[in-house]
Amino acid sequence: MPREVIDLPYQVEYLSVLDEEGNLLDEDLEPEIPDERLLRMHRMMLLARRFDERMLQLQRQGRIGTFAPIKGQEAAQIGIVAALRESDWMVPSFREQAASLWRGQSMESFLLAYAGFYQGNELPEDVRNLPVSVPVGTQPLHAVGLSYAMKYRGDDDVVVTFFGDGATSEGDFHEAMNFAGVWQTPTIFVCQNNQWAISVPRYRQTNSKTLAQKALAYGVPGRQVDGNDVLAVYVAAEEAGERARSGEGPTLVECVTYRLSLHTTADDPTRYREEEEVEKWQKREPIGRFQNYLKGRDLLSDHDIEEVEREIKAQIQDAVDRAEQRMKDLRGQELTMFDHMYAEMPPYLQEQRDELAAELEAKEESDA
Amino acid sequence: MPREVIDLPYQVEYLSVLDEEGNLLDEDLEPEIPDERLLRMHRMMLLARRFDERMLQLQRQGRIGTFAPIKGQEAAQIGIVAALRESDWMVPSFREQAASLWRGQSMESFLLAYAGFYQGNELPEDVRNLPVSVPVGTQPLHAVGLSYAMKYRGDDDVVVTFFGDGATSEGDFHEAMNFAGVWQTPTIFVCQNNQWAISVPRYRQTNSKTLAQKALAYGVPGRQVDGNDVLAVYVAAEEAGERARSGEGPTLVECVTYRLSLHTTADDPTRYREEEEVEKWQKREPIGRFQNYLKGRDLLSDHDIEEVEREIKAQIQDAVDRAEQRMKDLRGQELTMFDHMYAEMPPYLQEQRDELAAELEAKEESDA
Amino acid sequence: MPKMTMVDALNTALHQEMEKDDRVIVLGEDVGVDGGVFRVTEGLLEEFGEKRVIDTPLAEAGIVGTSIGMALYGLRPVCEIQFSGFSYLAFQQLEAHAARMRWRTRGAYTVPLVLRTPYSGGVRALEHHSESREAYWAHTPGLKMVIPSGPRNARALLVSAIRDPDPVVFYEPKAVYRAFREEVPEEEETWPLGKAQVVREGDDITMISYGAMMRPTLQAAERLREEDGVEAEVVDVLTIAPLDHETLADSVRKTGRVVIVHEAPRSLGPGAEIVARLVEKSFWYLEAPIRRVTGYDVVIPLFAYEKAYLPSADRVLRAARETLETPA
Amino acid sequence: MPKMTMVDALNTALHQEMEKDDRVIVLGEDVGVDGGVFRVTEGLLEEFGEKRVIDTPLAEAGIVGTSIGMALYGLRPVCEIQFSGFSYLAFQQLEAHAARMRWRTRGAYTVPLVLRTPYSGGVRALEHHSESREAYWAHTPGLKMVIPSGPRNARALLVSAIRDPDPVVFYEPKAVYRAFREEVPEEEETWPLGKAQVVREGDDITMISYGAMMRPTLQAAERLREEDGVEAEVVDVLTIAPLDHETLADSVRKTGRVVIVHEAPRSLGPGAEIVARLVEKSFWYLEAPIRRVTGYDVVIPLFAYEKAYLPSADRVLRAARETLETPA
Ligand SMILES: Cc1ncc(C[n+]2csc(CCOP(=O)(O)OP(=O)(O)O)c2C)c(N)n1
Ligand SMILES: Cc1ncc(C[n+]2csc(CCOP(=O)(O)OP(=O)(O)O)c2C)c(N)n1
Ligand SMILES: [Mg+2]
Ligand SMILES: [Mg+2]
Repeated sequence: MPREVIDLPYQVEYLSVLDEEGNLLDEDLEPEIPDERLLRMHRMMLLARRFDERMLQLQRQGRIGTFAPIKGQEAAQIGIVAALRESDWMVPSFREQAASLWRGQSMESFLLAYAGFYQGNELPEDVRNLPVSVPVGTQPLHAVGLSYAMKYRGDDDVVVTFFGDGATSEGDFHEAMNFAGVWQTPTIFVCQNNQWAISVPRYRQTNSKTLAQKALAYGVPGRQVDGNDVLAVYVAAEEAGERARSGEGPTLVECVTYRLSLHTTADDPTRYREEEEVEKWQKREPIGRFQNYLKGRDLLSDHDIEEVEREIKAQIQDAVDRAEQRMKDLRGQELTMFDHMYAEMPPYLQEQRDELAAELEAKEESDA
Repeated sequence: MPREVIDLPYQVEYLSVLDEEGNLLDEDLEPEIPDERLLRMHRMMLLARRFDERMLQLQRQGRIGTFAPIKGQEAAQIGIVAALRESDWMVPSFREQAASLWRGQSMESFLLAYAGFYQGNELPEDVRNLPVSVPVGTQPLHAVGLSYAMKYRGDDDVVVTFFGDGATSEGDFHEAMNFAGVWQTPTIFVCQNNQWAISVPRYRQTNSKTLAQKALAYGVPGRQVDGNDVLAVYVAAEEAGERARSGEGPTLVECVTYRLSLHTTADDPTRYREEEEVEKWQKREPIGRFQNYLKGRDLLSDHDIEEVEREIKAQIQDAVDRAEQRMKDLRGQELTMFDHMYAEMPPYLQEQRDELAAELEAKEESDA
Repeated sequence: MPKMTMVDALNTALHQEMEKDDRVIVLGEDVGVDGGVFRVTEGLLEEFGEKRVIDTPLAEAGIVGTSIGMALYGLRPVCEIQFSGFSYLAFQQLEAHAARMRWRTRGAYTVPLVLRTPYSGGVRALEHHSESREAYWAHTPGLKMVIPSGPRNARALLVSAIRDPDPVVFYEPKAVYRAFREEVPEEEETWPLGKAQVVREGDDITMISYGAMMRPTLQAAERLREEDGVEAEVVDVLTIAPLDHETLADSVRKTGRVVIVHEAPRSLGPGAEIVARLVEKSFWYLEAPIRRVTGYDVVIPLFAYEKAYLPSADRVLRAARETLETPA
Repeated sequence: MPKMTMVDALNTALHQEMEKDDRVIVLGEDVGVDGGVFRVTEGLLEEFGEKRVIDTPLAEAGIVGTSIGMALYGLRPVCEIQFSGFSYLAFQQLEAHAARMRWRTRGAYTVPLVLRTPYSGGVRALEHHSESREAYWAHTPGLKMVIPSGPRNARALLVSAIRDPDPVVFYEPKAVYRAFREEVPEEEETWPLGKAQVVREGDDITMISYGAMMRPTLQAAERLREEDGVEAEVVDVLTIAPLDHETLADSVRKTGRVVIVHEAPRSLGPGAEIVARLVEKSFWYLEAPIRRVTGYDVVIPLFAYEKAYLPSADRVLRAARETLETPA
């Protein structure tokens, strides 16, 4: 053939289940989710939202440092992890508090880490989350390695990794997708396309129409979903999970969502985006939509919501109290900076530790 | 729409003009190329082939060091550069001797560089080629920067960059394609897919059906062409060049070709590929096909070919003689290693230069 | 003269150089609309437009690699890596191409780019936002490595870096960004790359530092005078590579005693090279072992314990006293 | 004992460790079917299969990044970067993750990987195939940096590196790969990381080197004995980080005179740290300035001039004699 169009193995689909008000768009697409899980999803989305608000407050009060709020992205996170198993692994970036909490990570762990205590990253054995990864786009490669190892060990778990729209521009993202495609690893790549990478809008990040279509470059299926529709996200994650578990390899899921809050607490969005845009997306905010859906199914009442809100509030308060107590206990433990650099402390490091120990003593004396 | 297929802006086309024997597949696709350019293309393909053979011989004789033969890829290179202007820029990898010679780089420059004399990389002002770039996949970014600068200066030249199938796995390739897509730079990305990255076959490099389709990830058009069909390559380059010059941005051209020779002179392909495969591709070898086409058009006779071969042989011999004379002249100029590290030599470097100067003197004396 | 923070001073340098020279182009993540996350590029987009002030996609190798291409075409790209802790994604581009193109082509092609990036601890930041790894670049032949310590020398050095014909890695001490103001002349001012500066004269001991560590070093020097009646000579290295060892050695020939202060990890840090040079150049003048007061060989801790990691005036003072007490 | 080249010895180590431990996995470019471009992984694919010996796509960050993931799951990846000159593409993965995961999670997650890669000049190679930049890794807290000098210690060190619970960058001197044979015991042998080795005893001067530079150094030591009747003590550093300064300082306390030899660029090279440590640990024993015989602060030239760049026995000898002639 002189000039022929090559047909590509995959198409890029867009998926949504609920409309902006939370009504079903299509009965057939409604996932079968046990009621108690639906309610847990709602509770965790709400918990993540309130925890986010509280952390912002704590940061403004100087009780913790810089962190990345998740407001508006609760569905994109809970929809994914709710469709997975506890034994699966999660490899997050730095904006996945909701997903991490669902998977059993404690609020204290975040409070501690964001208060500058690395002890917050010491995750319990049974929580298969990696800690926050700050260098954008670098962590999907870890997910691919983890999932290769699972496959090697014959374990039928999967690995989900989260990253943002901006992360898709990094070379490491490309290499991760490509390795996963070649190795056919059980990896779910979840892009939380929240429209912004700090001040850089999605359209300046890449010229491709969707981020989902980037999967085509690797012979991997890509899906785009309404990331503010927790049911659509759930369906996409379930499909990707089944593919992965049945040995059909990785999937890229682009969750189209929006960062309703600040990039981080150090950021001032008014410098680069219009209030109208935020308001537009506020209407598509995921929690309200999901609540309407649950109400429509008589699974949730306004009274229930108040109830949940009350419980959550107390839960968060406990976490904050425990975390601040823990911070007090951890103060003055500067010498721990020498721990865990290596399994065994090398002599020169030991010398440096002694150096600091002497200095801290001297300081105490002079302070006393 | 609950579930809809997203239609993508670009399709991936496959293009070929000549069949394996060199007959036209489709009159309409035959590019209008002036006869003398057609003949120059033939001459340069042949020159590149013979120069390659001669360099291999010189390497085996220990007169030059390691280099990467191009045998079989002459059409993929000449077809591209023949469709471009002299004032355009070329950013090669390390297997583009044919393209570089077409653009006025001398055979001596290669002989010198591969004999271990960096002086071979000192290219004349009027040759707008960058020197060989060894780190795979890193040079396309330079092409994007160059073409951005051209656009900024309002120059209507374009930049063509060459790289291999393996290079598409590198993160830098991804970043280059993405920047070019966002900036809409006048860049032509030419992938010489020669089926192998040393011992790694194309199918192990990536799971995507074509390399051309990787362009979709960046909202950039991708074309796949028969890379052993110099006319098809020419047509693709002409189209990409027109797009670039008319401000329509970058194009990715995948030239499907084959490395008939060694990866480098340090390589032993019998360790990883079957002779049958090589023979199969030998049949699709680009020079013979092109010669048949030219004969069919009465532009070339066997007698002409002998003539050209004779001239080329002499030309190459001159180049080798000049290069070896130059090498003699350059021997003993070790101190030049301190030149061109910086525009001005810093004092400590000057000290080190004096150190080496003294050592070389001492050695001369002891040798004398 | 207007009083400026280091951020103002750097911004002034960029404004003035861009006005003077249309080859100068600024690119990086959030350098345009947002004016840079530390506002160093504030107002440049408004004044010079999108073609010269580019909000790039999120890719460090891409930023540096395309800057190399621009420089090859004759432009003077000033690219920003948002935090030096992410610059390693561009390591290959810097080591393999920016640092070598002049050498590789025997001067036929050159890469006059500046890579600006914030380094240093002390700002309660997240992981990867507080490192000091200038040694990586200082050990790379073909690169220049510059670190200012205050608003005035920051402005002068950035102007020199932009005009320099070779690639310059320019580390900005973020702890100093807004820490204090200094008079910075409106009219152009430069400081030669490769030249250290004696910022305080003294005969008893030489204190060598740079960047954010100049402040604890100078504080310690003051206290030495007040509390011990000792006059310390303080040298601001300013350019880590090429290192101006002559200025350092001259001081040591006078004082015979040396303390080096930096926040980079100790092993193979810039202090090691300074010791080695002083041993080469002024061994016979040394009256005591050279002391290194540095960051420890650990990852700089998150901010709860960060202060203990960073050299403090107390630490410098203690080391200086021990060095002074050593009998010759 | 069979006589082996360094390539054989490394291959033996890999074979034996893979037999012993199914957590050990080898991955990299051309490590499988081709057996590695230097044949170090020869035969592993045939013996252990595609799951454990992986020909990866051409992407260094990908190789290291996925190795990190494998290590997090409890495997022991031994990844190969085809030439150390390309390892910088994986710099961020090594610095930001491999080196930090244990520290970041307070021991909850660890990354026991080995990154094998050839370094050194002297093999008539192309650009980027002859560098020695071990200092980059040695300056990175959380990494270990190992460089063998001969077949026997290469085998022993690689076994130790594979069993080490922390990430190890393992530089293989390609100039030594097939340069000579040594008896290497069939039965397992290890050498502790972080321990230097005195390979030649002497009282007059200490010569410190490692990797491919051990040979010119030992040759110089021999000639010192033959031609000058001087007994040099020669120490093979073996582990660049963590550096065993005690063994070095002990020797210096005995000899008082030191020459350091490496092919890495001088400024901020490992020699600088060795000088700094010796000044800290044995200053009062030094009878002459410490001399560094190293690669120059330039890009190592293409092979026509490469020999002049690399420290030769003559160069080491000259430096040693000057050091010996210095009156105490
Ligand atoms: C490699 C790297 N470069 C730059 C940064 C600074 N930075 C932190 S978040 C961010 C934007 C990330 O955007 P995106 O991937 O869309 O994720 P989002 O923040 O929107 O969740 C940048 C530039 C970083 N952390 N890592
Ligand atoms: C970054 C980097 N990694 C590894 C190498 C070693 N190497 C040289 S060429 C090559 C294979 C390149 O394959 P491809 O891109 O298909 O180009 P080809 O050699 O087939 O022309 C490799 C692995 C290198 N030069 N650069
Ligand atoms: Mg985003
Ligand atoms: Mg190839």
